[in-house]
Amino acid sequence: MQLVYFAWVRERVGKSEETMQLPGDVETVADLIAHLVSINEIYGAALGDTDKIRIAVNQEHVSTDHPVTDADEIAFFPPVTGG
Amino acid sequence: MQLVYFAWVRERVGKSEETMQLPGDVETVADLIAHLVSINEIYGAALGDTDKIRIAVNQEHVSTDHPVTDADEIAFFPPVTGG
Amino acid sequence: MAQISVQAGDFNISDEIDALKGGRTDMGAIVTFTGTVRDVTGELNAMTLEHYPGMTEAELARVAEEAEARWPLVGCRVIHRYGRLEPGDNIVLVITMSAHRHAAFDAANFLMDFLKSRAPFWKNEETGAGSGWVDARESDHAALKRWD
Amino acid sequence: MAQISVQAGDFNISDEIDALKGGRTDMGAIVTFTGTVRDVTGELNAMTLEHYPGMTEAELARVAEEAEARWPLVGCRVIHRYGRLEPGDNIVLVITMSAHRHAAFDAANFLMDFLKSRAPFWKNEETGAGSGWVDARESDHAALKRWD
Repeated sequence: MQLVYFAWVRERVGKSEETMQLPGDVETVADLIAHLVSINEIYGAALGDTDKIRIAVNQEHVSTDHPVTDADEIAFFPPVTGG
Repeated sequence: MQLVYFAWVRERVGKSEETMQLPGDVETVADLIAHLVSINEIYGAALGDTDKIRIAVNQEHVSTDHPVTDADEIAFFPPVTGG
Repeated sequence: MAQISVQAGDFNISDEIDALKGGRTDMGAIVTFTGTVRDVTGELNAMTLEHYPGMTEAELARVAEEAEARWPLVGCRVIHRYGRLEPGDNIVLVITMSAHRHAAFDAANFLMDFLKSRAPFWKNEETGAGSGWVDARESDHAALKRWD
Repeated sequence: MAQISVQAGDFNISDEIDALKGGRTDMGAIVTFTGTVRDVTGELNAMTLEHYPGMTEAELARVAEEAEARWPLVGCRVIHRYGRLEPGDNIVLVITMSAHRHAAFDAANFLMDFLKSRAPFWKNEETGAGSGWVDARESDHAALKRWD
């Protein structure tokens, strides 16, 4: 799967994108966040407070119960502030 | 008083403005319309159907119970259709 | 203080926005409404707008003053044309500027509703079959009730 | 079918209206919303808009499609800039055209409400004290409920 990050999520993760193998026990966005946060405190600081982040899977807004597959592009970012 | 007419009211009266002495018994716009309609059928055709005309006294919209004086500019016109 | 123009000539929307901004940077929202001569059936040759000189400017200023009292505007501009216009031509321009987008939208919407039923203009349409005065629409009068 | 652009460069509102009209005369109402970089305190040096290439265009197209399904529009245009912008600069332009002015107003208002909470853009402000990400506003989220 392709992970992409924007704004302060990108700054905290320290990269704008990365490719990662989907772990076998990860079925939803919530599972994926829990997995990433368990890896180290960098992901914890970026993604740990799920109220403050928003998620898109394959460039569509989704909630944390959305399923994920290894073919997906999964984006994490703060609430949008354009316009 | 100065009387001014616009759009089809102007066309039916046959002039765009005229000066007239305010009759002594005319106190309101409604009185004035009744007076004009009594003069001849030209005013009758232009002003007789008061539901279809609008009035301004000294360039402000008023209703037919508004007072009139001999110093006033009194305008008769159809409902407006600008914009 | 709103700027009002009643004129025969056309206007350029970008130029009018720039002039109204005047280099200020404290608004975040600019709404414009442009009314154009509409020809739905393809039968309209032209339209002539008659107006009441003096009252027109006064009435537009009153409507704009009311909008400025209701919403926190940093700029307000109204231009209304008169005379002979052809299909697609501009008739009216309203510009509202505010720090808040809903204030700018609401004020422009209000200005148009009131202008439509208060500003002394009358449209006369020319078609191949002759010319005639456009009737006022009940919906324009009903639109005012939203702002009570 | 709405026309969507996500671009670094500026836009000219009059030119965009003319291009969208394309000589048509069957609309009577054109509404534009322009969002500009707002500097209330005089302390803002610049703002940088980050976006999500690909998703941005897709999301703006989805929002515009929804507006076109709800209102009888004859034209719809959305331009959103990204990159570094200075106070007073244009950020976003929405144009809606319709035979009916309330449809044009409502559609533009709707587009801005949804764009504000859906389009993947993030503002980073630079002041003399440093730079920081702009927080989302609860009022922008609340504005969506009007359209349920």
